[in-house]
Amino acid sequence: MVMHRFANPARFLRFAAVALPWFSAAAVLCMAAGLAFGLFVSPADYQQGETVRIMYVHVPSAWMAMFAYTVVAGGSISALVWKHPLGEIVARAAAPIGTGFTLVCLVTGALWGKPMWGAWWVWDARLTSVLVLFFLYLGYMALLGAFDDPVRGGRAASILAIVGLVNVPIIKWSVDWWNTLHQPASVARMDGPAIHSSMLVPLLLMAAGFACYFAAVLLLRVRAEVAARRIRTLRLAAMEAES
Amino acid sequence: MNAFRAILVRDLRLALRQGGDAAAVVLFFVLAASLFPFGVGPEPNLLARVAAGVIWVTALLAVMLGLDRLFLADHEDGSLEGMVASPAPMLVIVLAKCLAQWLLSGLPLVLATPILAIFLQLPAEGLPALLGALLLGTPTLVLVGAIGAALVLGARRGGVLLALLVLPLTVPVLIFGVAAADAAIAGLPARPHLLVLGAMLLAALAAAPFAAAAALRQAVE
Amino acid sequence: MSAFAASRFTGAGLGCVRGERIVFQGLSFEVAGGTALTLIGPNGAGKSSLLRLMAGLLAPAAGKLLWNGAPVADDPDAHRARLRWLGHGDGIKPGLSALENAAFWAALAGAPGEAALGALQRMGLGPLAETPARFLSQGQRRRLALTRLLLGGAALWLLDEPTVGLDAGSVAVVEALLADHCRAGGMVVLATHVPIAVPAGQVLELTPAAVPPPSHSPSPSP
Amino acid sequence: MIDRLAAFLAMGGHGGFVWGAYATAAIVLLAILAASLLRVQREERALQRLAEAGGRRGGRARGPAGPAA
Repeated sequence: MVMHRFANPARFLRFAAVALPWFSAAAVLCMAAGLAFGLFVSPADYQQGETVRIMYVHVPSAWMAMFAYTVVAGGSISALVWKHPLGEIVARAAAPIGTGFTLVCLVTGALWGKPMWGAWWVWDARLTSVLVLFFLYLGYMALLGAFDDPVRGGRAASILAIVGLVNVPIIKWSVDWWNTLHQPASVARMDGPAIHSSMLVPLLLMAAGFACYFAAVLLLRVRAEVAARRIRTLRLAAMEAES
Repeated sequence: MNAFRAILVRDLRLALRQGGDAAAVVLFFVLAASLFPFGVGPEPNLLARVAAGVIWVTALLAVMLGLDRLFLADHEDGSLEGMVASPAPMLVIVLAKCLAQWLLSGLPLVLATPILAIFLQLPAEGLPALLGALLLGTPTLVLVGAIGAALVLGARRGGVLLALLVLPLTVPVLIFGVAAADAAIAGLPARPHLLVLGAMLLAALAAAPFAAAAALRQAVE
Repeated sequence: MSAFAASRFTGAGLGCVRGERIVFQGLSFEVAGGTALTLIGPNGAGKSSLLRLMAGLLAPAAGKLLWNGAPVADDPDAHRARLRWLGHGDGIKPGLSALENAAFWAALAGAPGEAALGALQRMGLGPLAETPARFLSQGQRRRLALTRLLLGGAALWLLDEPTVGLDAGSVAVVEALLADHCRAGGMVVLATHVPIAVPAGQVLELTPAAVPPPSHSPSPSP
Repeated sequence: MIDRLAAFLAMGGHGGFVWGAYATAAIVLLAILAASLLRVQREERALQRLAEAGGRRGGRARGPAGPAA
């Protein structure tokens, strides 16, 4: 068991240096193509008209919000269960990006709801689940920073992320059931019309673009976190050398 | 398991001698729920429609309030590390403390509910289902809350952080708790909802202590 | 005082990390039945960390703890059954009487309820059994905390600065207690700043700078 | 040409919502990207400075703090 196991994960830094440009380029390309298809090529919806184009941002951000949370929980599991030093760093780096996607999803959901139902916020099953996910993200990040010792905060937040992951399906199921209980069938559900093939292309392109963006920014934040940890280790060593 | 009994008896004896904490949780519950008529107006059938929901949300908040002291007192005076280092298994410690907490803050809420049902004009046929739902739901809230209480040990703003962490996890219990009462009021069977609440309680009994034990273990490190 | 089977408690190549600080590494020790190990050293040298590691409160980052040659990690429950931990906090509830406090720790240690009164008398607190703990003096509270050691017949005592804030009389009581325990074949490991007379035993000095600053040669990464 | 552009921007009367949605996504994602880039530069520059400072005082500190990997 190497003592300095988290001192310098050199192998990861080498991988990040190689992968970052590829992810960044892929993100830009996919999003550009997605926007081109979404805004210009694909037709307006016969029912919703142009507002359906909001879907090309709203739906991918919902997917990414969910995916990012699994990355946070996955990192937490590998940190707590397999004691992998990078696990907690990846989880800590992914959380803010996931929160950003959740925020985008909620705001674009409201912007889509207003023209469709005349209300900024609709307690639609999926939107409500994303709202609860947003609170889970805030809880994770609040716990992360609630301790003086960053390692202590990391470990506590990792446990919360795992508990959260176990609860997400239960919450989703309960909210869906609750939604059918209270929602008269007449109101169109959030997913709107069946997705026409010409709409699928921009949707998937934007989703791919968001995913590459997530990977690129994740690598950046992990590099920053590794550097920050090395700084703390160096400062501690220098302090001990003086004493 | 005399360790389980010892922890349970000690916590109950301590709380009943000091008396304050248990009463505070119930008083908050009754007071907070009684504020709603001032907010939404005393009009009976409006209150009747929201009564079950108001009682459930205030019960939820009351349980959260009582929870941040769950491990804190023992953490501060060294008892917690003594217990963790003792032969008593961690799960026994967590379950004993959760049972004591439920007896002190969960059960009194259920006993105080009829008064609020009258205050908030809850239709009479809804009361039995509401009481059943609270009896099944409050222990789940205590078990899930115990994870939060263990996680925030040693954190700066423990109390409010505990609520932020745990409330999102209590949404399913809230949904089915209120649904049970609403179903009974509407003359529909409340049994399926109570069964779901029972299932959630069993799941919490099985899983929550492990998470709380893991959180405690790294809190006493 | 039940005699304890002769046994050895050893630590090999132990490493401890708190937060991101390497507290100590490559540390070994051995305690035989009937002897005591005194840990000394300035604050932050890792005395408490080593004790917590021995008690299983803290997982070692490297190395192994052995009891009679068998790794402790294989059976943590058995290890906790044969040790008593006493940290800085007394773990005493002011709202409970001295006897109720002692009975609580007896139950946790798996000892019969009556053992609590016997332990109180042994520590000279017999007449104070029924008084609520909040009326006890600092020395009496410490002695009440020490009764925990007598319950359940544990071979290994782990004490973190047991005599802090005690008058001479109480220190003598502690020293007598440790002497009896060792004479009966038990083991004591204690961390202390002030000298404590301990029967046969060794001293382990922990120095904070025992750790070279983390080397920057790219160690085999994960 | 201008009226086709105007029609496009109007988005069938829902321009505010559609462009609002895309603007939100752009703002949030760019903000996170910018914050991450700033953080990386700040941390890695500080690490570089600390490593060099460590190297210069190598004499007194036991074991020279070599260049950061």
